[in-house]
Amino acid sequence: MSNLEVKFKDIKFKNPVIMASGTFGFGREYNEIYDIEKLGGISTKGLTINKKEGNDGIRIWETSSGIMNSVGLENPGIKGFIENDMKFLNDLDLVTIVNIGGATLQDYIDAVKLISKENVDIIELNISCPNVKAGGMAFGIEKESARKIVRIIRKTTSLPLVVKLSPNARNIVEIAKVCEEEGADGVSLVNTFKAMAIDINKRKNIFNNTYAGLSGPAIKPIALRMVHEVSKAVNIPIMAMGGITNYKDALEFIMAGATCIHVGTANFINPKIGLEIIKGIDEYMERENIKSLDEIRGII
Amino acid sequence: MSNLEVKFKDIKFKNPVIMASGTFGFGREYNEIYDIEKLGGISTKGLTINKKEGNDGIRIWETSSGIMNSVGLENPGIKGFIENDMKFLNDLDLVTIVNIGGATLQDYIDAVKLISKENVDIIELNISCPNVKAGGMAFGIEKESARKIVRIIRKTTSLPLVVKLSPNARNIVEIAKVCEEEGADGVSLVNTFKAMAIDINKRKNIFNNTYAGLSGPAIKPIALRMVHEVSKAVNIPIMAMGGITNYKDALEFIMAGATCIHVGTANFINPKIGLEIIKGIDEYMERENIKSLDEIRGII
Amino acid sequence: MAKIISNKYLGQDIHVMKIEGNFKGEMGQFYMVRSWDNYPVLSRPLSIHDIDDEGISFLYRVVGDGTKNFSKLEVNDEIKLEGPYGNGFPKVEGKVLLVGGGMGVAPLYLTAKRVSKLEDVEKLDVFMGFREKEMLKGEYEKYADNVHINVGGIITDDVDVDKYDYIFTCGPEIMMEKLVKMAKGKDTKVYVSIEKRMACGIGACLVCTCKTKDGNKKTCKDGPVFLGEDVFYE
Amino acid sequence: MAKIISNKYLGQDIHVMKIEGNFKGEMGQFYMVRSWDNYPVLSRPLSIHDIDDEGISFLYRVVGDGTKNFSKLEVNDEIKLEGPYGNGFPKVEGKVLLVGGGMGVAPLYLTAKRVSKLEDVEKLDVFMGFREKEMLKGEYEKYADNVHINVGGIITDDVDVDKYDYIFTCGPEIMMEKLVKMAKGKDTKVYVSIEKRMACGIGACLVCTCKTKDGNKKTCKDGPVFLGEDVFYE
Ligand SMILES: Cc1cc2nc3c(=O)[nH]c(=O)nc-3n(C[C@H](O)[C@H](O)[C@H](O)COP(=O)(O)OP(=O)(O)OC[C@H]3O[C@@H](n4cnc5c(N)ncnc54)[C@H](O)[C@@H]3O)c2cc1C
Ligand SMILES: Cc1cc2nc3c(=O)[nH]c(=O)nc-3n(C[C@H](O)[C@H](O)[C@H](O)COP(=O)(O)OP(=O)(O)OC[C@H]3O[C@@H](n4cnc5c(N)ncnc54)[C@H](O)[C@@H]3O)c2cc1C
Ligand SMILES: Cc1cc2nc3c(=O)[nH]c(=O)nc-3n(C[C@H](O)[C@H](O)[C@H](O)COP(=O)(O)O)c2cc1C
Ligand SMILES: Cc1cc2nc3c(=O)[nH]c(=O)nc-3n(C[C@H](O)[C@H](O)[C@H](O)COP(=O)(O)O)c2cc1C
Ligand code: FES
Ligand code: FES
Repeated sequence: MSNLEVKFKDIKFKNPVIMASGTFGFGREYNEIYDIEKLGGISTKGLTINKKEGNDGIRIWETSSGIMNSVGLENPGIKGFIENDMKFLNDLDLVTIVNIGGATLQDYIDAVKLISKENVDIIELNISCPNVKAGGMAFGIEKESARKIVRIIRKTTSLPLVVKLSPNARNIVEIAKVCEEEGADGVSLVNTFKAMAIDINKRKNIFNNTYAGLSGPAIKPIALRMVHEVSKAVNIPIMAMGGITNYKDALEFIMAGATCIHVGTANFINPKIGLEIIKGIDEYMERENIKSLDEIRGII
Repeated sequence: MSNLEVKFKDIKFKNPVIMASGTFGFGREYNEIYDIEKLGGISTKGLTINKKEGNDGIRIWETSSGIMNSVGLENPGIKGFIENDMKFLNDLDLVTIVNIGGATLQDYIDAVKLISKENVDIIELNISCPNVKAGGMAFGIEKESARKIVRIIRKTTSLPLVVKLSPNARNIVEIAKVCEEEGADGVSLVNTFKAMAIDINKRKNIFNNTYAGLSGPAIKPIALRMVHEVSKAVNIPIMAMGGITNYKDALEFIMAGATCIHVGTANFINPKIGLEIIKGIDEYMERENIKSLDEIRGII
Repeated sequence: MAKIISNKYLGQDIHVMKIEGNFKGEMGQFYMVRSWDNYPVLSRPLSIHDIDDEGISFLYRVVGDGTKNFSKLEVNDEIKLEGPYGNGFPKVEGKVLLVGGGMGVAPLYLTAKRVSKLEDVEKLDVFMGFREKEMLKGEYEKYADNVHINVGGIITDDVDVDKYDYIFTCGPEIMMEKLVKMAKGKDTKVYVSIEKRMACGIGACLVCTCKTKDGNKKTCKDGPVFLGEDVFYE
Repeated sequence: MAKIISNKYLGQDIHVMKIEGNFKGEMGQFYMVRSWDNYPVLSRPLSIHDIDDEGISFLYRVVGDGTKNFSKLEVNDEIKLEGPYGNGFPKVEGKVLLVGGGMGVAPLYLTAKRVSKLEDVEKLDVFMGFREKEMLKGEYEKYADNVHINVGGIITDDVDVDKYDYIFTCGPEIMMEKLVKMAKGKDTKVYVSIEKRMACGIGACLVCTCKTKDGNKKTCKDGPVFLGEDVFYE
């Protein structure tokens, strides 16, 4: 067994493999399938200050090698989460990242305040959800709106703060720089790509919201490029994601500069994918005689 | 046989199926495989004022459902094209679109001037090639540089002018609006997405240029969304492309607002794909009793 | 990874495939199944059709690329399945009717088998509707008191709700909704099995929402079986 | 769409597959082959190994997803192929040597067959290098005057360039480049068969560039066979 430990600022992960927000719930269901303490961490389903019912209509659609989702941040609200799931996560030996969304700046502030009282390892500020009408991604598209929200949230919490970036941003590198300037502890990227599908027989859009978020293997090459560009531009650590389905993908992102990686859509291909990726990285390190992932991080 | 004719401004296409720039050469090779006069049109390999050797190293890499290419605009130069291929294309009954690239504004001007003396149906101004170091995509990323080049090229030629847009633009909708404002006759989108791949065993980037252009089915859902957004924002006609591999994809783009469609990567899956798409659209129109594609264009 | 024991075409685009192994499952539960690596991305939910000492069976109709892929499998080919998932039909007593429309008959075979063995069940009827032609009758007769089949018509027209304490139904929502309406205000309890597009299959991703009187439910985890009167049909 | 007649495993990850039909092709030409719909995106270039009255054969090594897919094909399965593409080896005279390294032996069978029938060929030798063990010797002996095999060593060490007027070679670039160097300044003409990643296979997309003394050449259309001294090796 190689040493897969990574440090994201001061936070220690036993390995760099984290399950991505929205694809892993709060970990309970997958924990019935395997011991999720083997993971580096998990990022919760996006939480908002109040409970949300999410979007109507079709919520998932397959593409050639991806999926589009339009869940629309259905979630139990921060309170519901604290009551029902916080303890379950706190009892587990893994890094807990709480993903926070919102429609207004005030929503975000209230949510972050409330969650900051809990025993949480990292807040992941989701300013990149393409599936909600108000707020969400809107904050993460333009530099100035991103700056404003990160500045305020940075003052609101002393928890480690990671900002989740949108690939739909005008310029993702600039947004990452803004996050760094405003004191974020790291950035995570990418969220889903704004995408579309049409039913030619019904002559209608598939999704009630017309657009939905594309994830999965299809986006990997673009996500990797974005991670590489961002890693060359900022000094804060990066959590990388977008179509990672095996250890090779994970290592590509690490070589492009990521400190750890998130696995989303691939959980739906194989519920135990997290374990396989950890195993794959382990074997690669052994094979290549790599003592620490620091040796290969950002070498491209 | 349904009536598949479409009009792109004043230019009549016998059907909306055009072969995309860079994937179909100048038509000669495919013409040995089938009668390419059955197509609506072809867009030539991107031409520059002078002959170009293109990029060194690996030029193509496969992804889950796409390909990345880094050809780097290898081409015989406008003169070489005029000498060797112009007549071949002029003798064919199909709409000839000449795709023009360049490193500097002057390159573009010279190229457009030279080609404007020929019997060409449409100039496709490629300000979106991600595979050249200077120029190329750089012109198509920011609004102001796009405005400048389109304004000047508009004055340089009286041929119908279509501007090919980059999905890597800060805001593709705004760039499309700029093209309209500056008198372009239409826009074509999307060119390839800037993307990346890493060889984890060699610990090296696959492409000498680090980044390359992603095309194929992987990008379709994003391209479709972009075409839809652009079609809602401008009144000039759209040529749409990005991952079209069958008649259903083609119809999705038409329903999203495209006047005609380009087929690129799919030619590599099946060299006769153009004919199959035409047949599929024909049968769909018959089945659905559609007399003209105008009935379904932009209905979403 | 498991192995195909058999994969037979029954007509009307319907196939039945049997997979070797010691599989668990209750009536009305399902598995997430895939017989490919990369394409399509998602596994396909299939209800348990039968389980015996040799393995598990699925009855499926070819509708798209996933099920087409299943139909090409040959003996000894490999297939991956995760499950059993979902709640399944409740264990009940008294007079029971199973109503299946089209592929909705798939889970009703294991259901008939299991219900017929419940101690306090007095009567078990199975009604099935097919579009083109009768099938599977003999199979279901092994466990049901009475198997009625309707071809090309509307199966609900043949149902007398008052005769039963429980109706379990699976098929088009319009058919299931009809049965729920027919039972409204009566003592008959109707349980419906809902089909929604799924990704995780276990309750983590929230793409399979079923709207009910108690708010959003996860079809994969809280369902696929719901009390008919609780569901808002589409 | 064509049908598989046979698909045999020969060892060392090498398979030979035969496809039914009346196919054309010259020695050294190739086909773009695919036995799948969606994944991978591109077809795979395979040299013609043999052509006879029944069909066409390809000798291939499993290296990735595409060739793995080929290796799973069974008799009567369907496969798509486009071709023949490329220029192929020239028709020559005098004393000819074919040198294959690893999978580079694939095109040399048809080549041996055709060269042996050329009127003015006086002598035909075949030298093949394998990593682990000897194979295919008997096959090639049907057409060659002399078949020499080197296992685990360096096949070029065994070649005496002066003995031949023409050498046709296919295999690792380093091996082919060596032969070109060995023939430098001599009368022996070396023709090499170059492998580059391909997309269209017919000369339209420019992804398969081979750098030569005459500038960029399309490996798929101007090649895959080039005069060895013209090529810049990588
Ligand atoms: C709990 C449950 C149990 C099921 N049991 C059976 C069964 O026993 N036998 C059977 O034939 N079918 C069953 N279905 C439907 C079956 O899952 C779909 O027919 C199948 O997923 C279609 O896949 P495809 O690739 O062939 O079709 P496509 O239409 O190409 O599939 C595209 C996408 O839509 C989804 N999808 C398509 N139709 C349905 C549907 N009706 N329900 C849910 N998702 C769908 C697919 O899973 C896929 O993600 C069940 C569905 C659910 C939810
Ligand atoms: C003209 C020509 C003739 C060939 N003839 C034969 C033959 O007769 N028998 C044989 O076993 N192999 C032959 N090859 C090599 C063969 O095409 C590759 O081994 C095959 O494409 C690998 O595909 P894959 O999906 O299994 O591997 P992967 O490595 O997964 O393929 C990934 C991509 O790289 C390309 N690629 C990988 N290796 C090569 C290679 N060596 N040359 C060109 N492209 C490659 C693939 O086509 C694909 O696009 C030939 C190549 C060329 C160019
Ligand atoms: C069904 C689904 C729900 C998601 N929900 C959220 C969410 O609530 N918050 C968030 O930040 N990202 C959400 N995402 C985005 C993922 O966390 C991830 O950024 C994206 O899917 C790209 O990674 P992948 O390709 O590995 O899936 C969701 C993705 C999917 C597929
Ligand atoms: C090998 C290759 C070469 C290309 N060369 C050009 C080019 O010279 N000029 C241009 O405007 N677009 C070029 N493109 C982009 C295509 O014309 C098209 O915009 C893009 O591939 C998306 O369509 P597709 O997904 O159908 O391939 C090239 C694409 C490929 C794959
Ligand atoms: S399919 Fe994921 S919650 Fe139901
Ligand atoms: S593969 Fe397209 S030019 Fe050679």
